[in-house]
Amino acid sequence: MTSPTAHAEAGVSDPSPNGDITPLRQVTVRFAGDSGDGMQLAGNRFADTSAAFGNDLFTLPDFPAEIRAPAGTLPGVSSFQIQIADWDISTSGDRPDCMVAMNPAALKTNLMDLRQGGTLIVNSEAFDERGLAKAGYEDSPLMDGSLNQYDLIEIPMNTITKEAVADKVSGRSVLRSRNFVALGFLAWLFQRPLEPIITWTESKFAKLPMVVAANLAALRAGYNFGITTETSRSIFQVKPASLPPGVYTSITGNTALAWGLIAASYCAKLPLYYGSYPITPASDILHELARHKRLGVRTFQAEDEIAAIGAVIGASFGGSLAVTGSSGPGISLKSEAISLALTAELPLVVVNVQRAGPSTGMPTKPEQTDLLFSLFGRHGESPLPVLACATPSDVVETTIEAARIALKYMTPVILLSDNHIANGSEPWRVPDAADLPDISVPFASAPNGAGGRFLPYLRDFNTFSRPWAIPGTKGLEHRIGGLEKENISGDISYNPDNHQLMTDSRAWKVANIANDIPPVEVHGELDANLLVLGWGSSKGTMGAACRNLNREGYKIAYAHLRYLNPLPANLGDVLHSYEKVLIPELNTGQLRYVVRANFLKDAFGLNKVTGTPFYIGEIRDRILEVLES
Amino acid sequence: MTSPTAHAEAGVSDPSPNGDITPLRQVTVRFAGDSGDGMQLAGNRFADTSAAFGNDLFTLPDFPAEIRAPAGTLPGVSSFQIQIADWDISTSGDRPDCMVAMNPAALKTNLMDLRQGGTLIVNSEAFDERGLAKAGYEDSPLMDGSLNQYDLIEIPMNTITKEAVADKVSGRSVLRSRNFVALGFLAWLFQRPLEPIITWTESKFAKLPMVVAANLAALRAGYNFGITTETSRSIFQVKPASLPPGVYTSITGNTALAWGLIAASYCAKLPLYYGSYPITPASDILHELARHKRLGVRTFQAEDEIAAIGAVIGASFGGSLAVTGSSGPGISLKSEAISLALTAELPLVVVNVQRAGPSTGMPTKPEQTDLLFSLFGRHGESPLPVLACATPSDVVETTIEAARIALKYMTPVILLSDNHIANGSEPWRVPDAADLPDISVPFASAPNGAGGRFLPYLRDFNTFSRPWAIPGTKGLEHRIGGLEKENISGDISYNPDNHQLMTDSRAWKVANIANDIPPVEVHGELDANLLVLGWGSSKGTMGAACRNLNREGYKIAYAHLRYLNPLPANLGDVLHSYEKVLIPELNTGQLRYVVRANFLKDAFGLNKVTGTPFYIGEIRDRILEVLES
Amino acid sequence: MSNLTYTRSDFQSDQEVRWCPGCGDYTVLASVQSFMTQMGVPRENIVVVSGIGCAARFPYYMNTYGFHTIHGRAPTIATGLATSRPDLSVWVVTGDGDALSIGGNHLIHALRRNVNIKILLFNNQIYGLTKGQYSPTSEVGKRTKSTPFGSIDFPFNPVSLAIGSEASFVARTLDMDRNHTQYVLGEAVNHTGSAFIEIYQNCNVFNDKAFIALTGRAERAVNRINLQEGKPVVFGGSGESCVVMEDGEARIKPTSSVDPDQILVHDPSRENPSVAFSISRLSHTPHGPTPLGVFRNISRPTYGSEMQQQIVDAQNRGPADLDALFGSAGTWEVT
Amino acid sequence: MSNLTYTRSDFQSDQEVRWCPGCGDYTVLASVQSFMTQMGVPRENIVVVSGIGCAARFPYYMNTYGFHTIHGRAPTIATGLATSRPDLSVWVVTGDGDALSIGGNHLIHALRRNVNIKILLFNNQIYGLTKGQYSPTSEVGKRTKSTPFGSIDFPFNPVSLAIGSEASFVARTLDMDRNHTQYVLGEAVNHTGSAFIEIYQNCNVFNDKAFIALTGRAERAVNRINLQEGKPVVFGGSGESCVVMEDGEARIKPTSSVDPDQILVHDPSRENPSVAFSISRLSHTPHGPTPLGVFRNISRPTYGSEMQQQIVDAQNRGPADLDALFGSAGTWEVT
Ligand SMILES: Cc1ncc(C[n+]2csc(CCOP(=O)(O)OP(=O)(O)O)c2C)c(N)n1
Ligand SMILES: Cc1ncc(C[n+]2csc(CCOP(=O)(O)OP(=O)(O)O)c2C)c(N)n1
Ligand code: SF4
Ligand code: SF4
Ligand SMILES: [Mg+2]
Ligand SMILES: [Mg+2]
Repeated sequence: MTSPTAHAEAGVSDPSPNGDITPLRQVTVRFAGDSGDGMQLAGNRFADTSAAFGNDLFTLPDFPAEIRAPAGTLPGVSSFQIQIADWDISTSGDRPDCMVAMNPAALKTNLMDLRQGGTLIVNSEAFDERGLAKAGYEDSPLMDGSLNQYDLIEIPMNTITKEAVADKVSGRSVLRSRNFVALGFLAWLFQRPLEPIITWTESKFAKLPMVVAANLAALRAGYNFGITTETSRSIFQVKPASLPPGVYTSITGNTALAWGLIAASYCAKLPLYYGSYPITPASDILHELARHKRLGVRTFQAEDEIAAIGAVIGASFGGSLAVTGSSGPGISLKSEAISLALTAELPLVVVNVQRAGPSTGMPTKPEQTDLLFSLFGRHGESPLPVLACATPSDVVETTIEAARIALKYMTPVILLSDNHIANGSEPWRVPDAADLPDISVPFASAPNGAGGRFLPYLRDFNTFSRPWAIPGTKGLEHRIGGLEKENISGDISYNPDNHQLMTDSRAWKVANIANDIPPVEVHGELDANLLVLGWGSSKGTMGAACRNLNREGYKIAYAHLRYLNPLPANLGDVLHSYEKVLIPELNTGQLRYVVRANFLKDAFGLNKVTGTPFYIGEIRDRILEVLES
Repeated sequence: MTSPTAHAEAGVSDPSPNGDITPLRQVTVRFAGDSGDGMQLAGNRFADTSAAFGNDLFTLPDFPAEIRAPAGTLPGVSSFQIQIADWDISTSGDRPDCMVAMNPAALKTNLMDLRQGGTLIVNSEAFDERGLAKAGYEDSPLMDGSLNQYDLIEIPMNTITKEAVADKVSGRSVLRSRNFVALGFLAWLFQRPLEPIITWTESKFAKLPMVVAANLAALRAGYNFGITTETSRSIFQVKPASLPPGVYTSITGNTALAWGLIAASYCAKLPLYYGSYPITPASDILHELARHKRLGVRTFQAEDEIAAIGAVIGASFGGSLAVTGSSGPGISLKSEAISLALTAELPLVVVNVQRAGPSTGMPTKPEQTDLLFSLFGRHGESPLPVLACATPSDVVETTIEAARIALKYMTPVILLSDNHIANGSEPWRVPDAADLPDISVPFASAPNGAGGRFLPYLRDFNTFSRPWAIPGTKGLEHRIGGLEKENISGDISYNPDNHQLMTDSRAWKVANIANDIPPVEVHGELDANLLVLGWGSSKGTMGAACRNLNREGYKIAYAHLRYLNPLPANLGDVLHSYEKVLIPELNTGQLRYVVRANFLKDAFGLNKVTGTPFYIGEIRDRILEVLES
Repeated sequence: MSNLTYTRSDFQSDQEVRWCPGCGDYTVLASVQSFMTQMGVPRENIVVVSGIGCAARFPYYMNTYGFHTIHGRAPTIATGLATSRPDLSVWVVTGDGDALSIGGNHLIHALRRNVNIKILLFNNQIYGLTKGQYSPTSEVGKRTKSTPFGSIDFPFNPVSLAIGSEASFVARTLDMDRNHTQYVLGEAVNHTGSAFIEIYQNCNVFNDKAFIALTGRAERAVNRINLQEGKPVVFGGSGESCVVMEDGEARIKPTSSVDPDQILVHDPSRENPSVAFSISRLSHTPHGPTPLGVFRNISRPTYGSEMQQQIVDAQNRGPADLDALFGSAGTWEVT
Repeated sequence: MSNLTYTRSDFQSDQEVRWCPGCGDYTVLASVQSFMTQMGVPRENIVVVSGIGCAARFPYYMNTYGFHTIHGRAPTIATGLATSRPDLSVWVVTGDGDALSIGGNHLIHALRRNVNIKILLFNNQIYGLTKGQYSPTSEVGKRTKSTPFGSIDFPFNPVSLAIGSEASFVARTLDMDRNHTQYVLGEAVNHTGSAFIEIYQNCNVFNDKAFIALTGRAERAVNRINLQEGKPVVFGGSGESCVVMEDGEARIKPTSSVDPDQILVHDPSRENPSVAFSISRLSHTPHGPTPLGVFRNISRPTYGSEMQQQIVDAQNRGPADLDALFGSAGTWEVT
């Protein structure tokens, strides 16, 4: 998502404390509260109404890693961040400009991210002795002056909620609508339309009219609290963005991956078979696909990751568009079977939603540490194509592309995503199904050898693919397997020259895909000294940092890789045409290693492994450092 | 094994057809026959008597890949090659100078390797109609002139055997001793002493005196056949080698690995626990270790490779020297668990006896294709040390070294071998156990934290290792696991900075081992333009090729890597001090990739993936090509 | 399909069969090939999937579709194939190491799911291909290359394990007995769902005569307990022995010592697997009287048909298309 | 060791326990901690090994040695530990997904080998940690995130599976019933070898009330079949129901309708597992009368002690050292 015009994407002008309306190009808001406080709901509604209003946006939830920690404790805090803008963005923002903290624990775990002078909205009634103790505060931060550097808004949300819903619900569920109070207040503060929220609430809780009534009463109470008590406060305004015209929907990376697979199955005219074993953060792909049996999707929750890939190799042999998905620990287990698919030359997409490793690591945190593992994580000479998604809105297209390559070249393809893409969401311009590419390939239907013999390893002249002959096709009965096969006939062969030939053929088949993918595109100031090169989920942040600097007059070019193997055919030339190359990645320098090995071109790195995405500022600072070096 | 003086290691002067004694520096002999013909036995006896005679030697068996193919067929052929020399060699030779073919199938599958003019000994009576048909010969090659270019010796082995054993055994077992006839003839041809063969036979078949008698009668009959019928023929003489003084034994790589592990356990003063699941070509390590319960070795044949490594991780946690071994497909399955051991920081040796891949590949053929897989075959940032054995006689030392690093640095270590090393054998100078290095490390015995707390991730200042506190130690009760751990305390931590710190610490710990290993040594002409760099089993061939060329006046330097991660500290400087670098490896260029990525130094490659080791001639030719380029 | 006329050679591929001479695998291959000529399924609809091992070479010799996969994973590949292509007849050929050691988990899951695959487990109580290590069905104390002092682990009883895994069809047969093998295959094919067939197979190279109690001329008559549906379980050359349920477990008695009404009448179709399980305990490693035949054969929905049914049901609830999917989470328009 | 005096807090680590409030795991933790105060094993000799899952967090909360490993593999790690260190008391804590889905193979092999480990399987019939997918013990038709139209696979009965895997000790208990849990733990510890204990554990977040038939005030009296060694199996508030072996299988009858002699007298020590297996079939997913207690408890050599014994035997045959090993294949001297 490149913006035609360059804007300042980081920082936001200070909201004036007693002005009228503060116009902003973009703003980042975070909702933080206990897991039971409904922060995901509030955040998502805020996103929806902003989308309907016409902003571009990007959201990112942060769930607690713990199971379901006791209410009010630090590990129980859940949050949801959203950036809204009047132009085309691709990140959930650096530091929030505005934050909601529903209790002391939420404040404690999130405050360090709020930018200086930012707006802080708290439920003042949650800062009682018990709440403070659970969060480990000795004194109330609302009293001790420690929040002086922020624009603090205290709202007695419990009271407001109770009053608003008094005649609608009773007992313990009274306070459940507190998140709607917060949401209402934010809707006022940012001048968001209530209509989309109301419609959603009515349909979501259609079967529970009391809940609808309570929530909407709370919503309005929050909105009115803004109008009545904060009249002197400046309110914020982020104008609609001028996105390319079209129909949009809000999509997370995991949903996009599931939809991308369904779309690929449509484009390939093949039934989709998805085999998986649940694992964070890939499980939601399985969940989403399992819902779409009407679209003919078969999902198989296997006993483990090996069984999952085994099943999809079987489905591929049988003629399905076969896909398995997992994350690091599970992908490790698939290594041996990927190698089988590779030598059996069967099409397969292997989705890896990367998370922080090694071993179990930090399952809910993103990292880009599986690049070298994707390239080299199999015994023997076993090259295969690797693609990486960049943002939620890019996932559908990248997924279709992965499937296209798998089918056309009869090979397993690794498709990388990560925790950040998987759970982040942004508007996605919905294509017409009819406009999607045709990626179908024909099955073999007749013998291809002398005397009516079928030769399963007689390769296509252009693609070097072997024919895909599926069981049920009369006359094409044949056997394949993991032992080395004789070229053309596919019979077992221990012949030395044949093994060399087959190894070379498999390598060449994959390398040749470089001629079937677009060259890497360079953006920004093409005649710069420095090229910033990225891959995967750092795209949004990297692009924003570079565009800002371009606007400020710095000469920087930047490019982003969707194809990690083979690399685009022009990449070597591009890299060598810049004096300096900087590669920001959430690992210790894996793409840098690949670039050095492939092109003997040195590169600067910006590497971090903290389980958090890049901030625009981090990339900006490093670029400036490299420029000066 | 570097030779102090340089000799011509390839080629052998033509044996003159009717001279008396042809002196040779080295000679390569191959025994080929049906799996049932006892070729391995004959080859091994020939090796033993040569060793006793004082030659240096290297042997390599080649078993049929097939189960036990029908007698007399091509897939049923088994062979055994041996090179003997009067100086220090490390290969089983290129093309044989002398070959025994017990039947037409053996001739057909082996003849192409025999050098022009070489000596070919056949059992003429096996070339009957049935035998020829099974091997797919239309006419007998003994008759049709196709063997004219060789020095053919036809021996009616069936008759000789029958006559020799007539009074000793009867029925179907009569012909069993044929291999001793062939062996006896070769003993005459190469003037080997019969004594070691006789002693061995007597002890091996001690319980079957008839078998001893029959075999020895056949042996003498073969020897006498040479004396009586071939009086005019020149016999060969390879003088004893001047090896460093000491006690020698003949050892295969797999046996050496098993013994190396037992030695490491002795040097570490820890019990050895070996968990494995059978797989070609690693199974023999398990078999050998299972015999040595008297030395306290525990072996565990697990249900699969995951269980095998799981068990040894458990044993490591409990304080054993823990080792697992497998080959490509099985190593793939261990990836997830290796990652656990890495983050739990437990010592472990993971042996990978490489074989041709991908997938099942060619299980009985060697390849060096698992280098990048060893370096990068795990999700997340998961660096670990990688060492490679070079020749059977180098294995014990390399194995002890792998264990030393694992224990000292509390890390899994990958130890690479391959099919060629595993089954090849050569003389190994036996050390005194008392002279072996002490590699023991102390267990933690007392709390290391304030207030008597035990801190499992409080690192040693020098090695960055954490303490190894084993269950049963009072007061050190602690918990470890695969989730990211807080530095020092080892508690679970999702803290971003901590994850960065721990990732860096793990990386630094491994990188720092470079200061604890010897620098790479350069041999040959140090001021040359070209450095030939190798690793693993290509050492012998590479060294031989380089030494020959040095002797011929070519300026070449050469070096060999035992440590693949971390690389020796001086390697970058060494590489950059040569204009050209050539890396021969049995893969498509994996060390070359590593060298380029690490040092931005280009290198020429000599790569082959045929499931066969390098020939000296291949390396020689490529060196000359590179020199001229 | 019943007018298919095949001969055995139609099921023989052009590959030379390469087991050791005398291996029991040859006989099973012949039995399966003969059986398939009668099975009524077109050759092109048959797929044989195997793992790794001597037995796992099987698909190469069958002129059907075939897939020689990786060690232990054949049931998973067959599961994906059978559930994505319910029109196929999917067979798994596996060994005692392949199925019960590395592949044990996939086996028990395929059985509990009742995937429509026919599993032929060639049990030779040894690892053949890797040249003779003990397997999870080898008897305690077995001396092999990896256990020179004798193995120390108690073996599985594959039939008990399958029954404990909720298998809907469980049988056992013998390599040498072609008729019995073909009878069992017939029952397996008539059964809808997963069928587990243990085949005692002689490895004459690494574990010769492991089943001599059932194949030896002298022994076999006394030791083969032939299970036949609806028939009292009597055995021995002249029916001199029988099986009764006593004190909650199947026991062998002299036929003459029991009231004929007491003799167990074999009923593999019992929903409750208790009796089938108990029968499986009459032998462990087969050195004495050993039951052969179909232990259990009940009907239960198959995984593949249920998967298919959910799709059909969903589609019957109304049409769906990609455009509708893309719009399903709510959309807005930018003009 | 009997003079060890521990209190529960000696077994509590300094880590805050972080399961969902109300989770059954808390109760089991308390039961185990209390039990261990009486076990007579020094704390430093106890190791708790777990895989991944909610239950698998267990070791962090125990002030013993602990190892939180990877998903499904705890039995393998425990096997290596227990067989290399027979002096330790090794415990495995696992879930229904961890032990029966990804880890099924290791479980059944650890059981057949009779490794001296105590396995606590927290069966909540759901994947808790990954937030609510169905598991291999979930009932057919279960609607979860991954099965919005209902699951279609037939679940395992963990007790049947364990018995089919040749387990020497098999028991079942309930999270809520601390006394029963501790009784079962006691039996397990007195048993030498592997002990398999299924613990029905309520996941109040993703699968609440799965065991209501056994925990509900109204239901529990009627449904808990309490197995007690040497006692006739009668149950129900006033013993109104009983179990008899009939027609080869365990069946429930009104106590009043049967001759008291006919009532099954529970004997977990029977070598033949048929009756234990049959008892396990009285319930599948526990929605009605369900047996609790020790199903099977026989003695068989443990893998670890046999491994140790082979070493001792070998060493008794004479001394060995490294120099002898190096010389064992014959040597020659070069001077
Ligand atoms: C992952 C992996 N581990 C180990 C092997 C080696 N291997 C091949 S077959 C086999 C066991 C064979 O035994 P079984 O399944 O009983 O078959 P059989 O040869 O006896 O027919 C083993 C261990 C392998 N090919 N792949
Ligand atoms: C190799 C691997 N695959 C998948 C996962 C994700 N995962 C963690 S726990 C779990 C299942 C948990 O279920 P269960 O064992 O029943 O434990 P519970 O949480 O219910 O106690 C899964 C699928 C993982 N951590 N590692
Ligand atoms: S090793 Fe045994 S099972 Fe394998 S082919 Fe030979 S006889 Fe048959
Ligand atoms: S998810 Fe379920 S099993 Fe896990 S801690 Fe929460 S209640 Fe317990
Ligand atoms: Mg076998
Ligand atoms: Mg569970």
